[in-house]
Amino acid sequence: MVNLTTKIGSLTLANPIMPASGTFSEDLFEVLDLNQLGAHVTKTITEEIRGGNPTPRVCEVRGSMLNSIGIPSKGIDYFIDNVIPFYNQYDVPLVVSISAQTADDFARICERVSVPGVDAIEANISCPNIKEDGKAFAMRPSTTHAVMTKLRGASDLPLWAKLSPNTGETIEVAMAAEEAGADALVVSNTLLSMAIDIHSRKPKLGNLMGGLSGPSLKPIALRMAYQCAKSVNIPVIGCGGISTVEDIVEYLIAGATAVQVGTATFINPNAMVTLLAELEAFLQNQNIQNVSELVGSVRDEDAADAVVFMETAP
Amino acid sequence: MVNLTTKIGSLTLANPIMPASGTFSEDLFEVLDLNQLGAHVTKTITEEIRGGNPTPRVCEVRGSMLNSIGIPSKGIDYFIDNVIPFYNQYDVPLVVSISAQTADDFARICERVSVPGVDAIEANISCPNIKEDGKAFAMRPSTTHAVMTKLRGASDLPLWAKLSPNTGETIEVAMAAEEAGADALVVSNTLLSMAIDIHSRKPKLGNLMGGLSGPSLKPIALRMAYQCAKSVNIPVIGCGGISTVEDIVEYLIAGATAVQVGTATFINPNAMVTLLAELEAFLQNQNIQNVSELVGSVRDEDAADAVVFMETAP
Amino acid sequence: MSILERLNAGEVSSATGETHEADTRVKSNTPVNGEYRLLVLDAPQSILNCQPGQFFHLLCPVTSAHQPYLRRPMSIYGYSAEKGELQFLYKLTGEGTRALAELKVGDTLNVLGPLGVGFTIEPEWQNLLLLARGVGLATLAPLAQEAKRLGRKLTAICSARSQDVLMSIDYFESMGAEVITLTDAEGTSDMDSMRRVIETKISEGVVDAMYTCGSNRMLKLLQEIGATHNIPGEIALEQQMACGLGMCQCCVRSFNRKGLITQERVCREGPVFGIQEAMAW
Amino acid sequence: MSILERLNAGEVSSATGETHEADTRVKSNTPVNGEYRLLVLDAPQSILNCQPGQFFHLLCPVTSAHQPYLRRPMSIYGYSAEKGELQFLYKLTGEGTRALAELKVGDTLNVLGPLGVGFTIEPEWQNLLLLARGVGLATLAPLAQEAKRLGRKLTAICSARSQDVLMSIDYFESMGAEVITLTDAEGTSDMDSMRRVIETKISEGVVDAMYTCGSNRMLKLLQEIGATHNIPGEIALEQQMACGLGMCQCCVRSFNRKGLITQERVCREGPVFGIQEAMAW
Ligand SMILES: Cc1cc2nc3c(=O)[nH]c(=O)nc-3n(C[C@H](O)[C@H](O)[C@H](O)COP(=O)(O)OP(=O)(O)OC[C@H]3O[C@@H](n4cnc5c(N)ncnc54)[C@H](O)[C@@H]3O)c2cc1C
Ligand SMILES: Cc1cc2nc3c(=O)[nH]c(=O)nc-3n(C[C@H](O)[C@H](O)[C@H](O)COP(=O)(O)OP(=O)(O)OC[C@H]3O[C@@H](n4cnc5c(N)ncnc54)[C@H](O)[C@@H]3O)c2cc1C
Ligand SMILES: Cc1cc2nc3c(=O)[nH]c(=O)nc-3n(C[C@H](O)[C@H](O)[C@H](O)COP(=O)(O)O)c2cc1C
Ligand SMILES: Cc1cc2nc3c(=O)[nH]c(=O)nc-3n(C[C@H](O)[C@H](O)[C@H](O)COP(=O)(O)O)c2cc1C
Ligand code: FES
Ligand code: FES
Repeated sequence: MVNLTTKIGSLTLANPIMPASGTFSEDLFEVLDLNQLGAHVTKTITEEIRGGNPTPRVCEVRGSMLNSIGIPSKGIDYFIDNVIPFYNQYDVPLVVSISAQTADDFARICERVSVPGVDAIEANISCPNIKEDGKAFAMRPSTTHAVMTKLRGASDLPLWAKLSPNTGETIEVAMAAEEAGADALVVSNTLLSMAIDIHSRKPKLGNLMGGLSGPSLKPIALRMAYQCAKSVNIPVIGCGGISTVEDIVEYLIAGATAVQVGTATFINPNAMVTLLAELEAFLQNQNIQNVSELVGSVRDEDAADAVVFMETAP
Repeated sequence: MVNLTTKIGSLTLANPIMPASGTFSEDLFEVLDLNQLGAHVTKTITEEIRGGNPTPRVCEVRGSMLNSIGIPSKGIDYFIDNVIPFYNQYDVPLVVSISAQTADDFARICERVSVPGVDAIEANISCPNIKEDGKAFAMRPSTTHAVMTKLRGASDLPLWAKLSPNTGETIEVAMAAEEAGADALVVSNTLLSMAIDIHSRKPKLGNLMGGLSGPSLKPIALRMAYQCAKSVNIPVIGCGGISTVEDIVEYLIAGATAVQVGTATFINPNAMVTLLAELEAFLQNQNIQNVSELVGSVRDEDAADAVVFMETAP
Repeated sequence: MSILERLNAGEVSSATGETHEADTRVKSNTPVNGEYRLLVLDAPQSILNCQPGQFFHLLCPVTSAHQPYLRRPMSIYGYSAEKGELQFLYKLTGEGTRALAELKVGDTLNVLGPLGVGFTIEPEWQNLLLLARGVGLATLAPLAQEAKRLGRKLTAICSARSQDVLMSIDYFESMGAEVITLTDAEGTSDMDSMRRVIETKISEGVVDAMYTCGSNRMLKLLQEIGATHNIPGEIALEQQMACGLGMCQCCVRSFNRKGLITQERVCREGPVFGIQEAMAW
Repeated sequence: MSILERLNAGEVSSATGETHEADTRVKSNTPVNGEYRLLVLDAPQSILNCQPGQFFHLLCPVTSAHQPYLRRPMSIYGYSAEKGELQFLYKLTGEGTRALAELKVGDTLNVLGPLGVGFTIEPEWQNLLLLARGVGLATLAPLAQEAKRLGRKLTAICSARSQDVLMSIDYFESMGAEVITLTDAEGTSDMDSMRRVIETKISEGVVDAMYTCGSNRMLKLLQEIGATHNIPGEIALEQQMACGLGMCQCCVRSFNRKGLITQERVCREGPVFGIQEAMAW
């Protein structure tokens, strides 16, 4: 039988498939057996209660979607009292995604969610850093380093940094996160995009712009996951556009230790469990005993360093 | 009758539809009446003779493609002797795309192609700047400003800067190009991506990574075109993922004065002429006399500046 | 046992057993009039425990002409566990519904549902009134079936551009409802006429609860009438949806709950809400 | 006149009139054996002025199961201006060919072509020999039709895994060709056996030119035999394609032309090249 066990630093997962933050909630238990997942990853929460962005909050683009949900949040207290206990019914590691608009606020919520029942913290650093010029922490190595250092000081739990594709410095940002003490990287969040209704001439999202997710994002996030795996020594968790088992295998070969499935769950709520079964079947067919054998097995021998680390298409 | 005439600075085009560099060549005359196009845009050329990247040079991703053609070039002399005369048979403005790996080389080819029969120069500044850290000129405002200043000094022809999506500083780069004297911006080039063959475990492109083009790129390039149009006073030419007339109208509403059609021509070689007919029909149906009435007509009144200029999805 | 084996053995499955992703087979897919089509599906029993007002999330087919990506929410127009049948009445709108229209007899359609909270019919609500226009009929139609099953009296006020685009009149009548038709063509569908018709019914004492769906104007009208005459009511609302299950929080609308403005998910807390808490938009 | 009017009046059109994007109708699409299928299309005259060795670029259909994006290049297997017919013999490989396999009688398929440079048959080449294996048959088949039309003698050496997956034998025979079959199962398809068969034919004086397609091993074999016996030959090559028209430069391969290594586009300068200039890969 195939061994799907996956280690993300000190954390051991029964398998490498988990949901992406914001595309998963307690509600999915109605359709899917939540015990099958490698981990549970919650929607990003903030310390304060927040309303989220104006509607419409999603729109469709060819073969993918945009969202500008924002981070509606019932606040940390509600979360600790209601959400953590829900997930603790399951024997699956719980990863809590957090965010804030300044490094200090970020550290505070990090400390507050470091409670029993939480197994790792995912820092959604793709949100605007309002103390600086409003660009997301994850867009620059310096701001990434600063915020991750603060978070590292605020919690002893495994700390994952979720990177953004909205940068020309993927590798520098990845290395900054590692240096500041991140235990893993999640690669990546959504890509800033836009769509306009040609009849009303209004932006299709209430918030004007939003993040691209789904199959269109895959080749971009895969490239980032590959670059990150090549440049850091901590595990990389691939995320972006996964909808088939081939996509998952591609991420693993590129160097990801595990993957997060987001938008695909909206199209097929059973996607994660189906993909898990297909991954097992794929490994069996290929006579691969251990899923970890795939990780980083890309045959890129000929590629010069300069190519691996390039940040633009020539 | 609808007026499709479009002005890009001092250059007047019969209509706003032109090919994107590298997705068009003399060969298309066999399928399509080249006189119908708003302009002819050549594949990027370099001064020296170059071979291009290893094969495979293209691969398919869900609903789009990657390419790492590189810039195979027969050199400037061949170009001047053979290509320019070919296009001069047509009564359509000729735009020559150029590139080089240092700002000085760039300026030299810019000067050398500033010959009669050429109506504008498109600077493909998405190529690696080997004198610096190998990142493309278009990834940073400073390098963009430096190279565009040199180019501006080297030619009196209208000068277009072609931007890259591989940056977190779209607006800063756009403003740098304008300040350095660009007459228009082409937004944008392809986005760095990757695909792996899960059976051979080899990258699907001989060059490891390559640029994403086609429908997947559209929401990203549209967002960039919008941001650029909001932040500069020179015309913006939209480019990325256009395959339907709705796509073109979206770009125009977002603020683009004209558009370039790339990958769609590979799928439907008649695409540009079909789209032109459909654009005319659309304007007629909507009772719009002049295509310029669409330009920048996006109803974004409510959007705060901070949102327009943000560089990450919240 | 491997996951694959457990999946096949049915051991890995829905925890509640209420909501399912299921493949259905197209029995028919025919035009009702210019813009509307009726889709009849052969559906498994597992998804037929439906309530009026609930909806399904449809995975529209992908073709060379139409490439919808997200699922599309559709109210249940008809359901029958006996016949193993599920029906949707849909309006040709864009990519997704046009793709639906391409479905041929025998094709497969993947559906997710039943979803959301449907209409309430309290035991003391013996006389029901529904007010529908356009595609709203699709949402309100199953109320007639339920009213009949529960032995309640139903008045259906159906509004449309003209008599020939009025749908489902026969259906409502076959369910024993009294049908009142109002049309733009005859000048009987404006808000004042509607109000008069409803208030006449109220004065006849045959309105214990009112139901409507979709439109802002009808919402406001029923809110006023309901407040004046102290008659409860419900409205089914629409909002753009991605997941349909409550996960993504894209489908929120504002509600006035005990003086506080709250955001509720149409797919989860709705699509049916109390008429007085719903907010006009 | 507006562009739309000019388009409709046929005034805006191909400058050369040789290559067209055209819609065809599927006449049949049937399995030939486990892996191969034959697609027969009803095609307009405008695209039927074909040469053996040329290809078309097919816009495969998009379905819920298969979503190919780029066109797929396919050699012309058969063409007949009289019958208004175009045929492709294709192997089920991935997304695109699987989508092709879903085409039903009456469906539309958009094709672009004919494209590229086909095989040469010089007037002095009275005796032709072709060496084909697998799907290579598809590319070489129209040579038989052309050889017959020109009154040339043709020897067709067909190689396959076993007799039952050998295709088109009847077709070659009906075109008056002598057919020699070699199979892995019978141990007659190795390079040495092939060489012996070809050299026997050469010694019989019935080989003025040789044609092959695709495989590296067969290329090398014919290069050696051609050099030894001074017999010219041609090979049809394959390479990943995007545009098919010569614009994108993705389909290049290396060639040895007068001692210089050059890069030529398979879609434009090829797909047929001289056997000695082609380079093994
Ligand atoms: C709970 C619920 C029940 C519904 N019941 C019915 C019904 O029974 N019959 C019917 O004809 N229509 C119904 N609708 C509306 C139906 O969902 C839309 O008409 C349909 O999604 C349009 O999709 P499209 O691709 O054809 O149009 P497009 O305009 O191309 O759709 C683009 C996107 O907008 C969304 N969208 C467009 N209109 C609506 C809308 N009114 N509500 C929510 N999302 C929308 C689509 O789902 C899609 O994501 C219902 C909507 C909801 C929320
Ligand atoms: C000039 C020419 C003529 C051909 N004639 C025939 C023919 O008559 N019959 C036949 O069965 N096949 C032929 N082929 C090969 C055929 O094009 C591929 O088998 C087909 O494109 C595979 O597509 P797919 O989506 O099924 O496979 P996938 O592997 O999913 O294709 C992925 C991508 O790779 C490309 N690709 C895969 N294999 C090849 C290949 N061998 N050559 C070029 N591109 C490839 C596809 O076009 C697509 O872009 C020919 C190729 C060329 C270049
Ligand atoms: C509706 C929606 C909401 C999201 N919310 C969050 C969030 O709160 N925090 C976060 O880090 N990422 C969020 N994401 C991003 C996803 O976690 C994921 O990074 C992205 O969607 C790419 O993966 P996918 O293509 O598989 O969806 C959200 C994505 C979507 C579509
Ligand atoms: C095969 C190919 C080759 C390209 N070559 C060039 C090039 O030489 N110079 C350049 O500026 N852009 C080049 N591009 C980018 C296109 O000009 C265009 O910016 C990009 O493809 C996005 O547009 P599209 O989605 O409409 O194709 C190339 C794109 C493709 C697909
Ligand atoms: S549609 Fe996702 S929460 Fe309602
Ligand atoms: S396929 Fe584009 S040049 Fe050959």
